[in-house]
Amino acid sequence: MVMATKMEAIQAGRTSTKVMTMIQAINQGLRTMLEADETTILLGEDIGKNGGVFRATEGLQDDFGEERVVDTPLSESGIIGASVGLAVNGFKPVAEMQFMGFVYPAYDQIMTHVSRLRMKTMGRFSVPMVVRTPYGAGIRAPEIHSDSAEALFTHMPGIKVVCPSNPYDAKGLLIAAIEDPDPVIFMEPMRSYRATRGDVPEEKYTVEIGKGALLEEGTDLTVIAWGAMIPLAQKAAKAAAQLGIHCDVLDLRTLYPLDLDLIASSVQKTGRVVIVHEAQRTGGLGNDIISSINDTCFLHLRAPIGRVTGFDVPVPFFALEEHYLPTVKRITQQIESVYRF
Amino acid sequence: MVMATKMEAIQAGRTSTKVMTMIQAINQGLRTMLEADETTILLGEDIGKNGGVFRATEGLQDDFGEERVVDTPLSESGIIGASVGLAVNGFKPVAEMQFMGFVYPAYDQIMTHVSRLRMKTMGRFSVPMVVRTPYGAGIRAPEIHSDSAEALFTHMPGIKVVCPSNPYDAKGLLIAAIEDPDPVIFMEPMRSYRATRGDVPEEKYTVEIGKGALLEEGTDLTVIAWGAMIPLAQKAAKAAAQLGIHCDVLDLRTLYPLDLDLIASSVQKTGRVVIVHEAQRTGGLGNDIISSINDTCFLHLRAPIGRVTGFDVPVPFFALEEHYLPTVKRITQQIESVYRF
Amino acid sequence: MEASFPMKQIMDEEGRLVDPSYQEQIDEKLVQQLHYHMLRIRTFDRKAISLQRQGRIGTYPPFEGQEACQVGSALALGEGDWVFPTYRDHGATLTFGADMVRMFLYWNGRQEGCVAPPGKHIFPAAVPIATQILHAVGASWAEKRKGTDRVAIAYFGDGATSEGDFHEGLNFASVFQTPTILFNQNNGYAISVPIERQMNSKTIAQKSVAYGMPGIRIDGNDCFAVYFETKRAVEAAREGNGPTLIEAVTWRTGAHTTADDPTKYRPSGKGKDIVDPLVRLERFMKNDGYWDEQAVKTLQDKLNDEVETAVKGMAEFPAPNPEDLFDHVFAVLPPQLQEQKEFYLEFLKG
Amino acid sequence: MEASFPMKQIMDEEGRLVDPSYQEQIDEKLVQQLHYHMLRIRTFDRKAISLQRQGRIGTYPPFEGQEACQVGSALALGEGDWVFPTYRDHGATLTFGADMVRMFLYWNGRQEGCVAPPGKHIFPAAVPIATQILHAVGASWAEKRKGTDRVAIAYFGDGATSEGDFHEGLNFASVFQTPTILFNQNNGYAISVPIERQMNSKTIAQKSVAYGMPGIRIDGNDCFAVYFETKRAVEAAREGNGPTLIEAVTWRTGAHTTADDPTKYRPSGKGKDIVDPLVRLERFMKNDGYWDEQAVKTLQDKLNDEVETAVKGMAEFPAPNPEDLFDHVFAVLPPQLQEQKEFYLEFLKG
Ligand SMILES: Cc1ncc(C[n+]2csc(CCOP(=O)(O)OP(=O)(O)O)c2C)c(N)n1
Ligand SMILES: Cc1ncc(C[n+]2csc(CCOP(=O)(O)OP(=O)(O)O)c2C)c(N)n1
Ligand SMILES: [Mg+2]
Ligand SMILES: [Mg+2]
Repeated sequence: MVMATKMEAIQAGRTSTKVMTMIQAINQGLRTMLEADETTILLGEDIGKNGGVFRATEGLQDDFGEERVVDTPLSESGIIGASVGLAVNGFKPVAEMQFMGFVYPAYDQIMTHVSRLRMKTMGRFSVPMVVRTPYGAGIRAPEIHSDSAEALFTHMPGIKVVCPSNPYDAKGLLIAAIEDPDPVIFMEPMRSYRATRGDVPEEKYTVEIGKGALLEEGTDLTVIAWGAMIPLAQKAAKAAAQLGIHCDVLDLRTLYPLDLDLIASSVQKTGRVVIVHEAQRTGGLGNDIISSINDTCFLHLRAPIGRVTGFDVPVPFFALEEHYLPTVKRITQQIESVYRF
Repeated sequence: MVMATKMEAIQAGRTSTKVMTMIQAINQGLRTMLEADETTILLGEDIGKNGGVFRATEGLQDDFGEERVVDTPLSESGIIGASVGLAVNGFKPVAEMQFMGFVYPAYDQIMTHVSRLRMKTMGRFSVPMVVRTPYGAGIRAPEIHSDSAEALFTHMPGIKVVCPSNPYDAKGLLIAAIEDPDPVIFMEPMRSYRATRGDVPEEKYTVEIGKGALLEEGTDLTVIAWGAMIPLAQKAAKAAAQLGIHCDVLDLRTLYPLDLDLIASSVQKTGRVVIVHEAQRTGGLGNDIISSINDTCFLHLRAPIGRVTGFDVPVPFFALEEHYLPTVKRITQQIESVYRF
Repeated sequence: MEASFPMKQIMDEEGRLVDPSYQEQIDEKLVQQLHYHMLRIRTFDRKAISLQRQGRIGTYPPFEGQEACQVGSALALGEGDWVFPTYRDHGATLTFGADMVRMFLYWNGRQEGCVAPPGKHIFPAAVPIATQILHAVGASWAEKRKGTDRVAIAYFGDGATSEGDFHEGLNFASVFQTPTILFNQNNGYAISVPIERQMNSKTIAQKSVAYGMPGIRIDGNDCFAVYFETKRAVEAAREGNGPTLIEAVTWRTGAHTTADDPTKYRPSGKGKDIVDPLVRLERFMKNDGYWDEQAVKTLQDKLNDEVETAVKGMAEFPAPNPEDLFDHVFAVLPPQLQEQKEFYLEFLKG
Repeated sequence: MEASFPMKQIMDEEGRLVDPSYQEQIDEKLVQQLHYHMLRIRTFDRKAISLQRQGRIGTYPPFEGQEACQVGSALALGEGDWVFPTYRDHGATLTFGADMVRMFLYWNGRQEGCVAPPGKHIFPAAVPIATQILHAVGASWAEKRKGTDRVAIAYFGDGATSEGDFHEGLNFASVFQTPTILFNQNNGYAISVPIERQMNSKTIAQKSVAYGMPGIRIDGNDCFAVYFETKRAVEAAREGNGPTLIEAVTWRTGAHTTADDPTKYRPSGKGKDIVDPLVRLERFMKNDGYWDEQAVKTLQDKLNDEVETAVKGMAEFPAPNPEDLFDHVFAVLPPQLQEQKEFYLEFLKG
């Protein structure tokens, strides 16, 4: 088992680590950047006094003040639009959308300005900002609180999209996102906020945007996933191994730009692929991955690419969410059926 | 050459036709439904007195009054949100978004209500409405006026997406959309508004939603396109024929739900595919088509699927739009290169 | 500007009428109705909190403290009117005729909870803030177009006024003079954000000026003020005089939801001086001779039974059906969705 | 409510001061500056229309009739301030220091037209209505945070007030007391929709009440009223007193854009009685002894030359470069985009 992300830490000689949950790692990443860069400013609904509905910003307003950790009105377009102005004028806004299902009112600002300003001004103005947003189902949240809308942003030129699956990557990618000269949508798998724990260096470090990680190594099939689906993909790979099917497990980590080299090199080795994501199948990012494999691995493919995704229905009310979401069993069966093609 | 759509008309014994442009056909479709169904109500910016910025609604307010052809405030979320209320309470709103680039402020209403209301109320309430919107580049329009955002809606369960390429389909699909019990995004290729002409029956007729058309028949390769790309695809197919490559040309007409049978039957015959669309490549609908071919035609494919699409950049200011858009030459070359793989 | 929108009260904190002109209209029937419904929804609300604590339903947003707003306004409506609630307005919808079993189902993550009783125009609770305002405008516009005298009421909070849809909704309502009641419950907080940080205006009522719309600020813990002012707005709307914005000043006694901890953001003691709206009505009843200790006990027992029966109804409700995941997305299942459904039902079997 | 927002005038239609308290501040320099810029941008505007007719630029939205608004407000700003224009405010940006060649390039579909001169804080024209209001709020908030006394001005039309972003922008500005000038040009129409159908409020200024924000209604064809009231708002903002909403009542003389036909929706004769703002200033100049026929002729010649030179500058500007399609999307081209670029440059070769 290759734990690429931990390897990176060890290679870099980082020893002062601490075991923490993903939400703690995110909190630390924010704190690190508030300390490191005076221009970092956090904006969002209930992020200040309340420390965020998931406590991602807990303690930050106390330590950095109301001017740097700003409770805004209930106004997503307002938050993003004002952040555009802050970003072009020297600040690094890190805006929180309380849940990904509430980013839609700000879609216009992101689509027509955040993503296009550098392009239209040929670099004269740019919008270095981060939009943090918890995403995904599986925690029995109310309606609209469980969307997984990455494909609405990977289709939007000028925006990067990042999605960590573990505490180490969460902190490192978040810092990289805040330091990035371009806007980044930072998707946080809320189901993993407290369910994932791991060693996290206490100092500042980054995980490179645009690079995936090979989490498990096999020869027979490539499982591709990200975010909250990683633990399931890993369990399914383990179950498949017991059936004699040995899988590469790729954690994409960045959803735009995709690490196409990593995907191609694994698929050219294994010839078989299963993609796992919780968003709806039609229009989901899985399609882009299939296309890239079509482009780079046509002659290597030994079976149709399999997908385990959310169904083409709205993310349901929570009584049905277990039926909507990919499960270890569905993934394992899909691995088997692609392998046996 | 099989003109499927004309065939349908002839088979149905419709003889009273008139040659008209697409914009005239749309105008007639709206008029037909305003006459046929009292509950049809048109809403939008400048659709009344002004007859729409493209004259799609010309004359309709004069004939049907201000209560049925309603000039609204400049408020896209307002238009769609109010239409939800009208639709659940017995009306059939046909809302115009002045350009597809201006639908984004209404994205939240469409995503969280228009598309989900039937599902969440288990059919107790539904939102039978149509969102008409001109889309696409190529007419030297200002910034944001040239977007092609179908993939933002095909990824949204609960919504159908329709896109005609010619006057006959435009009228027939529009009437079908207005009669559909579910919400439909009706994309109008503005570049084709006046550039396409054809026979259009004067009476009421429908073109079935969910069914594509085989426009040209060949044996070597399948070209898949829709909307404004159809004339280019047809020209490229003609050019390819001169090189000895004979193509099926499919006009998808409906973008959700896709006519997967049509695609599969053609690709199983030809084994080679080129997909053409003007939206950006990453996240574009082309990826879904590739995935469906992966699912249904894996053993038939003789070459990687080719794509001719917009690049992964914002639709540019018009001085560069010719470089962004697919051209006959790019399509022809792609056909050749897939064929020669 | 605040001066132009003084807070209207009919009954004070001690349960005394401060506006005697209402004396006549406040009769036994109205008093008992208000009391019955306020007690009923409070019983429901407290039960729901305890069910959540036991893990028998999901996250729940209590409305305790806002009963006068919700009951007073709902009772001012007519049978055929339309109701567009938020997630916190099930007190209003229960009063208006929503089914209690389904209300529990809703908070247990069941879409069945969104299905209103036949003939009842109750929308599912809007989760995305302020979006329902436009639906109310549209539905009431439809009534106007049909020539009926039906109205729609949109419920929304103080935080909702910051969203674009609040603004677009009020603008549409005023431009098209739709018969819409824009009923704001200003409970002082949007989760943790106090109204002073939500807006710079001193009142919400004054926002009506932006739309050339009548606006009024009322004491939302005074069930009479709520009832009569909503009724006035409803009648104006029925008579073709268009929309009204009502700001009902109230207080959420408990947490934003069962997942929230108000001590993190509310200064301790804040709101302690506010007299509970039910207590206030009871004081009035005692003052004015409407109080019958024994009858209230009997009523409370009856309400406890009703709520317990509803809880049982929830528990015994048929289990969630995975087919429902697919069957209501479209009127007719598209082929690819049909295929997904078949795949999944097959998967469940094996 | 209209009464609370009477329309402020300093100079009447005949070019006479109606508010003599401004006599002293209106000096030779100010008068000549206003006149110079109004004549200059009108010369530009008329040229642009004729270029469009010749097919030398794309669709063009003329601002004739709104010169007093645009020049008066732009001259009230300081060097380092921020300007957030719409597609119709290039009169303001030209006055503030935008480059005329690039302005023509913009209307010829060139992104180069969005690149402001070094040091000039001019945003590209916002095409999606009302979105720029929030950018102005953000940029001026940043100045406040930095402790400077710089301000931002957001230009927007009457139609823009219907969008959610107008509302969210004004709310943010008022909550965070940002140094923002919210400059509304009420030209009576949003394309074909007259203000009476855009809103039910009689004025736009009164919308400030919703935000507890100062608001004022001025005669937007009176360059002095525009200049002095904008200046007053700018100074208030610089001094930390937050934002101001200014409604400048004006008139678009021509079409919405060169693709528009106003006879379809404007009653014939409507607006004919409105005195052109440039004529009005010239009347004032004649009344008050500022008028020098010969000097104005010379100035007009000079401006014609400047505009012709700019047209030449546009014509001679390097041709659009397809590489620019790719190079500015990100700070560093991602690999797949790099690949698309290489593919396309290769394609262009063969
Ligand atoms: C568009 C959107 N953004 C954020 C949220 C998350 N959220 C749920 S309730 C709430 C506060 C609402 O406050 P208010 O309108 O005052 O109503 P109250 O909860 O006080 O009844 C927030 C921010 C949401 N539901 N929708
Ligand atoms: C979000 C959005 N919707 C629609 C349009 C199309 N549109 C361009 S200008 C315009 C009217 C704007 O009116 P107003 O704000 O009064 O400004 P004016 O044109 O009069 O200067 C419309 C509807 C747009 N640009 N953006
Ligand atoms: Mg509240
Ligand atoms: Mg206007």
